[in-house]
Amino acid sequence: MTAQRTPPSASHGVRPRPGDPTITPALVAEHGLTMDEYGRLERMLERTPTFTELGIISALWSEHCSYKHSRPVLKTLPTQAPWVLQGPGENAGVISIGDGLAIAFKIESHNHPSAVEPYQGAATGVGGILRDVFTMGARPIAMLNSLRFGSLETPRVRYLVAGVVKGIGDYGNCVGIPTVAGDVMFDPAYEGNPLVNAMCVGLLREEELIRAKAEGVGNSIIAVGARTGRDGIHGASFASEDLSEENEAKRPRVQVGDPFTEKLLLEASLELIRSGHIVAIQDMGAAGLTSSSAEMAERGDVGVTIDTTKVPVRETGMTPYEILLSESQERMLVVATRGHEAEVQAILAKWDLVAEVIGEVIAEPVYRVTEGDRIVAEFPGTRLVTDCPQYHPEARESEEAIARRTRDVAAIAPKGEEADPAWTLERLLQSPTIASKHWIHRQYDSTVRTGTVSGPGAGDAAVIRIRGTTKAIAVKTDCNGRYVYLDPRVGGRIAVAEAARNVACTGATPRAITNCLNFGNPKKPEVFFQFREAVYGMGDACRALETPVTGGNVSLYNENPQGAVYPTPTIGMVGVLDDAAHATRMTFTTPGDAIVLLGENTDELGGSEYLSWVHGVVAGAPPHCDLDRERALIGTILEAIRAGQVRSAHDCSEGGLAVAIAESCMGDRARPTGARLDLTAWGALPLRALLFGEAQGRIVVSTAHAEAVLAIAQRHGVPARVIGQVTAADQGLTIAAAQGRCTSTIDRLATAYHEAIPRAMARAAAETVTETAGGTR
Amino acid sequence: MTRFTVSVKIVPRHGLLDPQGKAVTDALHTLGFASVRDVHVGRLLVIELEAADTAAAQAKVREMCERLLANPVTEDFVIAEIAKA
Amino acid sequence: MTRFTVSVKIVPRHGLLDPQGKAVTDALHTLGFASVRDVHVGRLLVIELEAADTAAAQAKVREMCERLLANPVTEDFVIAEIAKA
Amino acid sequence: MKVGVVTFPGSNCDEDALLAIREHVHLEAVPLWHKDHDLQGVDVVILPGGFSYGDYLRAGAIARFAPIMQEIAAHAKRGGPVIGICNGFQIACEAGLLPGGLLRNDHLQFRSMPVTLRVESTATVFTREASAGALLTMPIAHGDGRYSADAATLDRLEGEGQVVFRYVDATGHPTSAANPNGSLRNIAGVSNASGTVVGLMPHPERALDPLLGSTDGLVLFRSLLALTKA
Ligand SMILES: Nc1ncnc2c1ncn2[C@@H]1O[C@H](COP(=O)(O)OP(=O)(O)O)[C@@H](O)[C@H]1O
Ligand SMILES: [Mg+2]
Repeated sequence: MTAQRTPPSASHGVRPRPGDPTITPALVAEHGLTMDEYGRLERMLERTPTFTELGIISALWSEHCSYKHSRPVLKTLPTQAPWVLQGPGENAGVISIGDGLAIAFKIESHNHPSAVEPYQGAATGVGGILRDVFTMGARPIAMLNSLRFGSLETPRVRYLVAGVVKGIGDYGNCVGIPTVAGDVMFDPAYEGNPLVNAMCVGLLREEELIRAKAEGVGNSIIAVGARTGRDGIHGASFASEDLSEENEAKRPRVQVGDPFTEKLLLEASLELIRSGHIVAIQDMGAAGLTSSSAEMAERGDVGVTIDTTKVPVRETGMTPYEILLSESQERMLVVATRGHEAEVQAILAKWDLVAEVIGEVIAEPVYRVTEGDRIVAEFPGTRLVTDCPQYHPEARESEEAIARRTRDVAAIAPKGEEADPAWTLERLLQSPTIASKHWIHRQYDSTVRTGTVSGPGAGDAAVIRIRGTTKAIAVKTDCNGRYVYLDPRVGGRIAVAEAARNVACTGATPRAITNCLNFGNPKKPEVFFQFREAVYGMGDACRALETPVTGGNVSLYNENPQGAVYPTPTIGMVGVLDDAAHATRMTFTTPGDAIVLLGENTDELGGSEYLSWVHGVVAGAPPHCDLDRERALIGTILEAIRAGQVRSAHDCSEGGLAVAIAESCMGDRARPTGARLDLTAWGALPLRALLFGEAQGRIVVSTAHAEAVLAIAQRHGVPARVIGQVTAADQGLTIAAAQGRCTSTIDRLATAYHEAIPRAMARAAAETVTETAGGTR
Repeated sequence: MTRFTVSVKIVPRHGLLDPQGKAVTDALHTLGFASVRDVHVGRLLVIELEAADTAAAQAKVREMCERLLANPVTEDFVIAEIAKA
Repeated sequence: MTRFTVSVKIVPRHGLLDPQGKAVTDALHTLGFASVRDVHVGRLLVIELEAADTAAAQAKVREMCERLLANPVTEDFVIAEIAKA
Repeated sequence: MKVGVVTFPGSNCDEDALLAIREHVHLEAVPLWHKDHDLQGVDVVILPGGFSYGDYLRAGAIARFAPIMQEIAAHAKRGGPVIGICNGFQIACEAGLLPGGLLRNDHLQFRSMPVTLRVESTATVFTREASAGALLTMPIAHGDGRYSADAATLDRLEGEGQVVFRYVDATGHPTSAANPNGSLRNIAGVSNASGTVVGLMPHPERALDPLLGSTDGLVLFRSLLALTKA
């Protein structure tokens, strides 16, 4: 404690609440504030804070709200383009897609809550990101999810997978938003600390865009939606700590989601925004009422006053501290034009929801909380959130990462079985990271809203048509954390490049990204190094591909007792197709079509799924990522698709060329084809690098007009070659290479690919009953 | 070994949001059952098992609840009834 | 008026498949609880209400079950317990 | 002719149903609000999919008490056409407009996928333009779709031609592998005795546009056009 402190009652009329704990160093530490930070708080107030004030600041200065470790690095990301209507800083980013229409989108993590309670943790993650999008005035039209788990061989992981998937499905299905795409990877690095990132995409008319900016002195602040209970108090600070055993005891009470209320809130909010009675609206997300009110005040540069006795509560005897920090779900904060409160309440009542005036926008530049007549918290100024400490942590690459990256992986001897490359291919297709995610997404309603042109598993990205136009958007999440771990800068680039390539393979021009930066403890130099370099890498790619960053989320302290998870900057990419009829899928359709490879095969095995899954080795330099070439490749595929010359397009990612070809043959199990490939042109490459290496910048295309595709590629300066032909399924898959041959039946490949995850999860069904008492779904 | 029938009640943990209970309460009010104060919706499990005696049956079922049947984070359980079958 | 807590068990109508019961049985076996013969899973409703006396509370809850809480086509209900709160 | 689509709290396919009627069969379609007692003079009622009242307690259990349901029951009693899709089917069963009930899928999971249906009866208002035995592909998306009734009821339904759709495989056989939820006798849709009320779990309104992969749902809505001519 600093020396010259004035008792709170001496100034400002702020008095400690009877019954509240007194501030001690231990209490400060429990709130996750350092003594330096506490000193800053005292200087800001010019007195000792009250317990309520300590709680408020502990939430606002948590990483989750303040970005105190990450902001300077994030500032380096490109955020502008002519089509960007709203960049970072709002509930969600917004881009124009022409015709007066815009897309709002954002991704967010719910990693820690999902580790503790997978079903509710994932469900409430979906709820939160939905609110971020519809509070921009956008109607949600699609959901995505990006998941990382430990090895599917362990029962706990299977339990997590079952619960997370059911939680995501139940919530989105009930609200009626199709879940259309995502990505899932399994690696022991995520054991104990799964990543659950949810993305929402919404559609709005440009003029309906609304921002979460409190304005207009005298306007009313209204709490809307569900009542406030004692759920998840201090979730924001909790999300900013390691998930270690000591913290287990601090576990906040889990938040329970109510998608039914969310659906009502969605309809009511959109009606409210269109009514013209409100000037701002924001989700009460992490740190609930505290962060939503402080952020809205800061954006509008106005003061606010809130009376906690006016907040509709679910439980009796709640203190201001609890009401301010509760993370009860399905709540919103609205600023209504003075005199229009009754209209706001009427709209909410139509949807059977409550709306109570709890405060006011004031001219005086303060953030004030009262409990009836008693002032329980008061901060000077309007910059509570950004007036936080900023850190520039030390960054140093870990010796282990360097050692792994520089290991000569070519020296790893093939296993005996690999003499038959078909063995290796089938084995890779069974890797849960590569295998079909059908077991997951068949639990997601992907067709509600009748807009899904290409749903989960059908193409490299999902395609959603935009009604009333010929347009469609394509969306996808991606990130290979293993690459980022081995080389953060390259890995960051690849995450963006792969997401862009996936979107382009459907025929959409990549337009912008949102991102969710899942990293470990930033106070560790090796983690901060990963963070900084990965963000730089993302920035490189976003600039090169003209896909600016419109928002995102930082999730730090993703650690388990073994250390940090792989650095995982998940990218959520949005692209636009001018003509939905061009939407292209990944599977071969027509025997006789030529198979063209766009891009070049290389001798790069580093960081591959092959090394990890077949040899248990995570090492080597991840593949090169030449952004100019990626850009040219995207130009090529888009031109070829728009010219009507492409029957299918699928990028090469985990598992390399052989896996991409196999997926194109039997990804659609109901309509399989075969293929005959000749790769003898790459006689100099080791067979396993040719088949399973993960060289970037490659797309497998099937076409009836190979010459036309080759000509387009040549114009863009992209290497391209006919490598084979689509055949009937009963012809199987044959790949001839200079150093060997790979032949298999489509049935064997399909069994390996489609049944790996269902088989593993059948074990989960016999281990866990992920039913919750409340759930009837 | 004797055959026992053990009933277990599993209910949402007190203080957690119980949206289902709330929906049922509201529906009952709409139907005119104004005297209803609150409703909680949980699960009832009836387990038939072999055990040496009542105490053993109870101990087994308690273990099942802790390991599998109830979610320790969101639910409370009560072993409500043990009867010889 | 007195406050009562009434528990209602709602179970799948006899003869209909109880997939939850089967799933729980299988899971218990996998976890090594070999002595489990069978499990039935039903819904448990705990209703808090005001009533003049036990008989009135019971009658009210019976009416609720018939009108809303149980589906006569697929479910059976039993009023299991009535306690003064 | 005018078609009404009910919005219950938690309905989420109401908009899809309205668009289906307006854009694909070019009839007038109006939303009906659950709290109203006004059918706005509609000739046909659609109970759309979704999660009315969050599916809490039982799918459809609470929705059947909505004020509008009294009017819909009266409309059905007068012989007015009603179709319940997915959650609408569940509501219609709960309300006693259709026999049987829909229970949790036997595998306990939500299922979203295309299914193949065989038309079992063309003696309903919604299938008269279809041919008996025709195979239709459309999506399902539900967690509680296991059609159940006692054996006597099932026999009666079969005997009276009230089984309207069955889940079948690509060759038209009602195998257990083709049954996505454990429905008894692979029943995907049923009707009342007069064929004026139909319920089905699959979503015909999601199978109207070639861009979305199937137009097989059209026949249900086109069948309504015969009403206009009659
Ligand atoms: N969690 C998920 N939810 C929905 N769809 C998913 C999920 N995971 C993967 N998918 C879908 O499966 C397909 C393959 O995904 P992925 O293996 O990530 O492709 P790629 O390797 O081209 O990035 C895509 O259509 C993707 O949208
Ligand atoms: Mg992938």
